[in-house]
Amino acid sequence: MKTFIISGLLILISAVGAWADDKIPTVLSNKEAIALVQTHADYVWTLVAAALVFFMQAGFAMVEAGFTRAKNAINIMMKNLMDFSMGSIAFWAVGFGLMFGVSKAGWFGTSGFFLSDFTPGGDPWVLAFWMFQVVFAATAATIVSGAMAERTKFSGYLIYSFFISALIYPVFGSWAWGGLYKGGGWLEHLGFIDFAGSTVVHSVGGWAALAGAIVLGPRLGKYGKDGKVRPILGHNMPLAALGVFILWLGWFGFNPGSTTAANKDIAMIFVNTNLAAAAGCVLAMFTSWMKFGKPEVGMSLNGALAGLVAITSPCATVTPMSAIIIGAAAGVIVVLAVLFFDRIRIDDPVGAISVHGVCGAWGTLAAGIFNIGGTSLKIIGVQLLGIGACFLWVFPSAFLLFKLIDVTIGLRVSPEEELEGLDFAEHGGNAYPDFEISHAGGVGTPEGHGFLKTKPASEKMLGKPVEQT
Amino acid sequence: MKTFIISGLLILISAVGAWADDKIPTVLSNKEAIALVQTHADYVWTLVAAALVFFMQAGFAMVEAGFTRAKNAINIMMKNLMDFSMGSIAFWAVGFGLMFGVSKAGWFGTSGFFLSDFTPGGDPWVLAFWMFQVVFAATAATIVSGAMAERTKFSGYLIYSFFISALIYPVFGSWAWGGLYKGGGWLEHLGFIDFAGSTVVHSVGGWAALAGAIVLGPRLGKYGKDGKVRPILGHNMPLAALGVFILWLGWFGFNPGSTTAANKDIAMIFVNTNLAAAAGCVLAMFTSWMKFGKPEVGMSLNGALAGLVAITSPCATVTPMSAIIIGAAAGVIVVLAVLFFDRIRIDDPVGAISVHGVCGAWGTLAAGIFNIGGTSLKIIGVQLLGIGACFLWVFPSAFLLFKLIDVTIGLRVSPEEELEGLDFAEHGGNAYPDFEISHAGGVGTPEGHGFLKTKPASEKMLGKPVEQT
Amino acid sequence: MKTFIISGLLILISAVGAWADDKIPTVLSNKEAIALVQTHADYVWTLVAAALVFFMQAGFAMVEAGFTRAKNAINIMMKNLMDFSMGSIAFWAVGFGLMFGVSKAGWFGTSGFFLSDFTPGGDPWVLAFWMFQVVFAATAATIVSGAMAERTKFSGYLIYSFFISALIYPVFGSWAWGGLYKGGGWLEHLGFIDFAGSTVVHSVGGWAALAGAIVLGPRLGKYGKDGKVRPILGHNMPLAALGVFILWLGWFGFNPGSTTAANKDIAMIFVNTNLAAAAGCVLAMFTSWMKFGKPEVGMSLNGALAGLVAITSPCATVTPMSAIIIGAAAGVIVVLAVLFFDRIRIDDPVGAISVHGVCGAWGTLAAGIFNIGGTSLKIIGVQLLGIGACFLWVFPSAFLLFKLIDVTIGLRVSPEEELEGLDFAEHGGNAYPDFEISHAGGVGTPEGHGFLKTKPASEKMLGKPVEQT
Amino acid sequence: MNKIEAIIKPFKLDEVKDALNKIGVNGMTINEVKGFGRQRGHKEIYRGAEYQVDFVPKVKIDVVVDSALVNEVVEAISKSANTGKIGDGKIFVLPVAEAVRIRTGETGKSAI
Amino acid sequence: MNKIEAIIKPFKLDEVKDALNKIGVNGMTINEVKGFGRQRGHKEIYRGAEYQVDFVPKVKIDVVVDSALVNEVVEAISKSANTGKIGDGKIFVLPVAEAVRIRTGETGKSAI
Amino acid sequence: MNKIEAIIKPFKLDEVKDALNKIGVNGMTINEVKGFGRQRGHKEIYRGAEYQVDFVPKVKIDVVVDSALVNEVVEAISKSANTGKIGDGKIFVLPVAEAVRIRTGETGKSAI
Ligand SMILES: Nc1ncnc2c1ncn2[C@@H]1O[C@H](COP(=O)(O)OP(=O)(O)O)[C@@H](O)[C@H]1O
Ligand SMILES: Nc1ncnc2c1ncn2[C@@H]1O[C@H](COP(=O)(O)OP(=O)(O)O)[C@@H](O)[C@H]1O
Ligand SMILES: Nc1ncnc2c1ncn2[C@@H]1O[C@H](COP(=O)(O)OP(=O)(O)O)[C@@H](O)[C@H]1O
Repeated sequence: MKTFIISGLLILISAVGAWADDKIPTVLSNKEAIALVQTHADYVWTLVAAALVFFMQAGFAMVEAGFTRAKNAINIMMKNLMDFSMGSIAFWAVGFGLMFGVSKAGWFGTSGFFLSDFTPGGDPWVLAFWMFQVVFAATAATIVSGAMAERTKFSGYLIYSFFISALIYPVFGSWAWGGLYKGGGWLEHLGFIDFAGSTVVHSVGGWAALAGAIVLGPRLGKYGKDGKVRPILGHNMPLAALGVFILWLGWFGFNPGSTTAANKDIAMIFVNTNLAAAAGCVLAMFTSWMKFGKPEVGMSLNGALAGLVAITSPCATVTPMSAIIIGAAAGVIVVLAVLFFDRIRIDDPVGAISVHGVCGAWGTLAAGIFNIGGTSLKIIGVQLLGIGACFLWVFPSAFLLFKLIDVTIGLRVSPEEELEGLDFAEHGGNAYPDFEISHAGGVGTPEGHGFLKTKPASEKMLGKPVEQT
Repeated sequence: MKTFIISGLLILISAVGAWADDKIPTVLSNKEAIALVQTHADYVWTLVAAALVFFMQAGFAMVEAGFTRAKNAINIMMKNLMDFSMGSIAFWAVGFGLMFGVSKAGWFGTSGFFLSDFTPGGDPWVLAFWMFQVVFAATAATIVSGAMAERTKFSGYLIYSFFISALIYPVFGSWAWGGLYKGGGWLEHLGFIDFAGSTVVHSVGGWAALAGAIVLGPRLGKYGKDGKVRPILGHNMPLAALGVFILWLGWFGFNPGSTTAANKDIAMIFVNTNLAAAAGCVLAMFTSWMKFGKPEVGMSLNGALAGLVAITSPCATVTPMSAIIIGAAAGVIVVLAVLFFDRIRIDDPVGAISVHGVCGAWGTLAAGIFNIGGTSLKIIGVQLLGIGACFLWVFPSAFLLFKLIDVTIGLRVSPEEELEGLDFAEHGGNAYPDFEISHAGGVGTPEGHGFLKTKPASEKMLGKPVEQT
Repeated sequence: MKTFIISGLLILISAVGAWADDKIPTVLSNKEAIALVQTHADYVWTLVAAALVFFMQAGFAMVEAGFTRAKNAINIMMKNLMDFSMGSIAFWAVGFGLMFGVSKAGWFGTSGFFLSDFTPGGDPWVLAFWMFQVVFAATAATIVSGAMAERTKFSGYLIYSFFISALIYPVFGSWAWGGLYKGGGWLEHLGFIDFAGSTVVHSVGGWAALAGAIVLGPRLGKYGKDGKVRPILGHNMPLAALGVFILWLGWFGFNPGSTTAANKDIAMIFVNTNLAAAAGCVLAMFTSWMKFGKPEVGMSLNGALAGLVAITSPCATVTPMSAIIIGAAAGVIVVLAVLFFDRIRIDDPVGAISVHGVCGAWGTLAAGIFNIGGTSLKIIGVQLLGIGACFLWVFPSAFLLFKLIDVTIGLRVSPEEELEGLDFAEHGGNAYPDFEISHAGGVGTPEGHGFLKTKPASEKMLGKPVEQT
Repeated sequence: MNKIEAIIKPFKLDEVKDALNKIGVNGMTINEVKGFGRQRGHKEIYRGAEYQVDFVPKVKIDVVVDSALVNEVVEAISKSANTGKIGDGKIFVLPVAEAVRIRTGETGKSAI
Repeated sequence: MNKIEAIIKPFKLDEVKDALNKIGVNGMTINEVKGFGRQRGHKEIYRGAEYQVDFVPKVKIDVVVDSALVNEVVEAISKSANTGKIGDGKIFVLPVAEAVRIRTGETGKSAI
Repeated sequence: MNKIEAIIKPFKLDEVKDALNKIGVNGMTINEVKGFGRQRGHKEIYRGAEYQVDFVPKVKIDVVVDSALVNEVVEAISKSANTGKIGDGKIFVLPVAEAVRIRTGETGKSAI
């Protein structure tokens, strides 16, 4: 009888809820307390991961600047700054709601705009979740700037940048990830596997980059007659390498952070992420060695990124051994893809389309093939469907967007401005005023080994291009 | 009888589980264990945040180097290294005790010097707390070096650097934050809100920077007759942008870490920090666009920092929507402030006074105005009091310190040394020996578009200054 | 009656709350749950620390590039990329098993190759642990590349890089750290203290670097007759300083992360790590000031690293005050060591042997001398034994390895390739094509103040060396 | 022999070089220079202050040829470097007393 | 016509340029060079080793003018570039056979 | 007086400088240039595309001496700069009408 009363008491007390030190602890109050500590760990991990993913913005900026010419370095910094800054505002106002809001039909969300799901005093999880998602949205946006570097009009770029974060990325995202919060998309309902976003983030960025590069056309002097390729040298390889190391670091937030929970799963995700990147880097180096006779730095750097992009989707659902295979394949694929896009005269200064678009698709497919729980035609079919759906949504809509910008305010700078360099033409500045800049055989602005002519198509050049095999 | 059975049960059970340590768990032992796990999470979060804040030192170094001339890059690295290294020692020996030691009158602490509060085997929280606080102290110190760049004598700078970390910063800190540990300051007793230090860290640094810039005077050639401004170009914009990205990352430790506890509050702090930075960056860009006709990179970078500084104080006590407004305002304020200080001929090469001093004050005021719990004249009054108290303590004491250094060992290098560059004059080195340096229209050392003359005030120059509007 | 009570209980419990899952919590289930949450915190901390240590790769790359010539910058990026990428694969396949596998005799492990200890669904701790260990292995490997910079054949370097990660590092590691997992080495059984690896990681790297530098011989033109030293200037000091800041950050993962557990011990380790680095930096600066008349940046940067290396072993077992002494001593030692190795004509472009080899040994000894629990001749004896064992295993084996590479595929490039620069010779590239490169008094490739001759030993040079004191 | 110094717009270098090759002149030395003249530099902005950059980047081509060829060379350069816009540059012809090929010690015409 | 080559201290460039403008010479070409002469370079330190940098950074001004103006130009340069300290530099006057303005094809005086 | 312009391989600069010092010539001005001639540049690769760099980095030495010394100077340079390989460079001798030392105003031989 006594016991009854006591236990009843305890239960009642605990029923009252959140334990406080002055209260007598009970089994139930302890259980709640344990859950709360775990929740705190989840917040910390999710937000630390978000910080690491944010830092990838610096990585993208350095890679892109390093792989392009000194005369456009300021413009690249400005684009990357704005991708994240305007993107954050756009995703706060519109994107998040479209991606994670309540979605009846499974095509896009319709609630939670302006972070309206958060009320002071209420559960702040939506804020932690938003923080983690906004850095993903900005990643998709900034991928594109690399492929459009050195010739895009800044004002036009800003318009694009707003729309990819507010519309193009969130809509596809809602199909695959809406269910992570209040939404629910048709693709995830079919069982589409894209743990951290090989398709949702990277392919989206990659296919938008493809559309942008096509609408813009190549940089002056990039291609000669007969499809001859004239390399336009990146001006700072250590900066590019630093960018890749930063991106690699950021991916340790990107992939394991996608658990948005502090649990044991992150261990395998870390290992897979690292091994795929390593394998991609090594294979890309050897591939470049075989194809060009020397281990080439640009390809090796792209190879590490290719491995990272490829493992993004399967990182939580394949074995480390599979991760190595997936990354290694990506390392080979990216080299061939870069050469391929050059051959079809799509000018992508940093290889964004190959790294993010192509390897993103490969990784998504690989998630089906190497699935730790076994694979099946159905699984692979759904993965292919997701890959296709991504291309079919992103490429046309981005293409349309760029065309609209082009015919209205204009997407590309004038040839004079391009020769002069965007830093002066668009920003009235000079990235390296203390350094003597070399014009050897080039134009009236920093030029590397300069291959530009007044008549771009002209065959006259200092650096004779060599037919690729 | 019952009791026997129960205890017997417990014994058996505990005997069973491999997991069981020798102690029999009880509701109370579990409660303690839960508290311990939470404590571990607090340690991890606080120290990870401290690491991120430490990294801001790299950000400051890159921003400052990027915004100044190649001939002074080594000197800037040395100052930033020493701000943190000597500052750590100074804060360990003196500063921490003054700031967080027992404080009877509420004016400064008097215990805990040399980390004497820690005894081996004792509670190590003081160490975790010190680690988090020392990186804040170093931040205040390093802010100043930017405003004093390119003309300060290294030995004089070291003296200053020691005293700001040992004295100026800790004393004000004890007024507002002493109560976070053993102290307790008059300002916090009045209810002054400065969660992460818009005033305590940034304004302190900013007003000391103002004093330094005034005592030093402008760099040779910076100002012509009739207040004409001759820009002295920063030598490396990508480096400056990298610095801003690093600082932004570090702020994700600076603001949310100020909880020094792993809890749910950090989510809103993350979001507010990010949105304010984004808004500041966007608004500064548009402001520069309107004022100068082009979106200028230097101002855009300053804008992001302005937003971050402004949200530092209110980050935990305003809504995300307010954070955007606060950051946006900071983005406009910083542009006007930079132009203002140039107009009154206070030469601040990196804009430290505008970013940290002015926007720090704005953020502290905003914490009162936008307070999530509602505002009042009293709240705003206390905020204004804190802002004023900071200026009235820091500016005079720093001014005095710099004057004393000036009349004793000297604060400024000779004109010859300044023309030659501090890298050679002070450190006997050369930051970029492999690169050809341009003297176009400049002096016998790296000069950007060089506007220096033997007679600084002379009107003759290559770059004709344009009256500012 | 009883039943009533129970059912009553059940009803009440389920009534209590949203938090309740179907299981009825008990004291024991709570204890398990608490242990699980702690485990999650351990995973998060260990892996976040691993990410920070990974980032040290970027730091090494920047320091090394900054301290060498522009003409070799690409080669340095490639070596650092491959140290980590090939190293990751090698450590996955072989190294981890040798280091942490079951070790009967205590000389090396024999199980766990290819991460075979992990089975899907099984305990993933081995993955978290591997992730933390692989970044340590890569650190040891990449230390060496600095000492061998600017003259090593890339293909030969790759072979070396594989073997240090697969063999040299893991074997010694198994002696000291094997017991952290399934192994158990003779050295740890004697009570050898090397908490985070002053010896296991840094001295291993440093002595291998010594072997490499000796086998290679000095760079062309580094030493004149009569042991005169001709400085070959590093081409980018801001990059080198950025690298040091990144390394300092990474060390906040390297040392405290070595707990591989989220507990209170990390606080003192953070503080000690930071104070030792600060003291090392300050003392190295003052030492250079006294010896050369100016505070020299290269030595100051090395000083910070020296302090970090020295505190790596004792970080968990000495007081903060001792940490300052240990770091300060390292700051002096590193300056003298750099001068010493130059005097005996061992050409180490970045000071890797002095920083990692010498200061690693000092730190390991210091762990015995300053041991918080008191010291004894026995303790110091064991420390010295460990230091000696490290040298006796690493130096001969690395020497042999480099000799074997030298006589087979070759370890050093031709003088022509060295003059031309490895970027072109080995990678067919150019790190800075947009910048005019200065050859003042130098060779036909980027050269800084160039001191090279066709006849290296010749006395003719632009920069007249000054006898060192 | 004469030395022809041509100061041209940088992006014209390739064309001028090709034009010279066509008339059989394969040796030349080029140099990055900064020019002042009728063509003005442009305005730039830095952190809110506008300023005028007076100089214009130019490339200077030095080519030494036998006097007989001077007119042809000057012709070739002025044609290929011409855009008709201000700032096209100048060509100066200087007398050269002697030329030596370091490798062989040849002198005079055969040296160039 | 003559070509005047002046090698001056870099920080004197603006003054020399202004002096030339004053006497009506607006066109010139400048170039970063390294000088060796009586003025020595300085000692620097790198990671503990001290070394001597022999060269001194200089700026070279090329200006081609009508022979009638040579003295005036030389005058203007030497006045404006003079500091009286070692290393002020040199002025060399070279004969010029012909000058062409690429844009217009003008030759002789009218070309400069 | 004459101006000797020597275009040499960069890594030969120190030797040439020393050779000139030996015969008492201590003043000179050097300049980084890019050379085109028989010696070709090399092939480089960038992200998979191979390309030819035509120019070769060279250093140009300007030294003005009394006509009496010209042969000796040319001699010294060609000896010290010679490697016998293609690309060793050229030496050109130009007449100089006048020389001025800015610091002192000295003219003629005494100025150099
Ligand atoms: N008198 C001169 N001496 C040497 N160089 C000159 C002279 N005048 C012009 N130049 C060079 O020629 C370049 C072009 O001259 P400029 O007057 O701008 O246009 P244009 O060639 O159409 O006359 C200048 O930038 C400068 O480098
Ligand atoms: N004989 C020479 N030929 C070419 N340039 C010279 C000659 N002598 C000196 N110079 C240049 O003039 C500069 C100044 O000469 P220097 O002897 O140092 O001082 P000063 O001008 O007072 O005589 C040198 O740095 C060099 O660039
Ligand atoms: N006609 C010329 N005018 C000016 N410079 C020349 C001329 N011919 C060659 N040069 C310079 O001399 C350098 C060497 O000439 P090159 O033909 O390559 O080899 P070599 O010196 O053995 O004849 C070239 O790189 C170029 O800088």
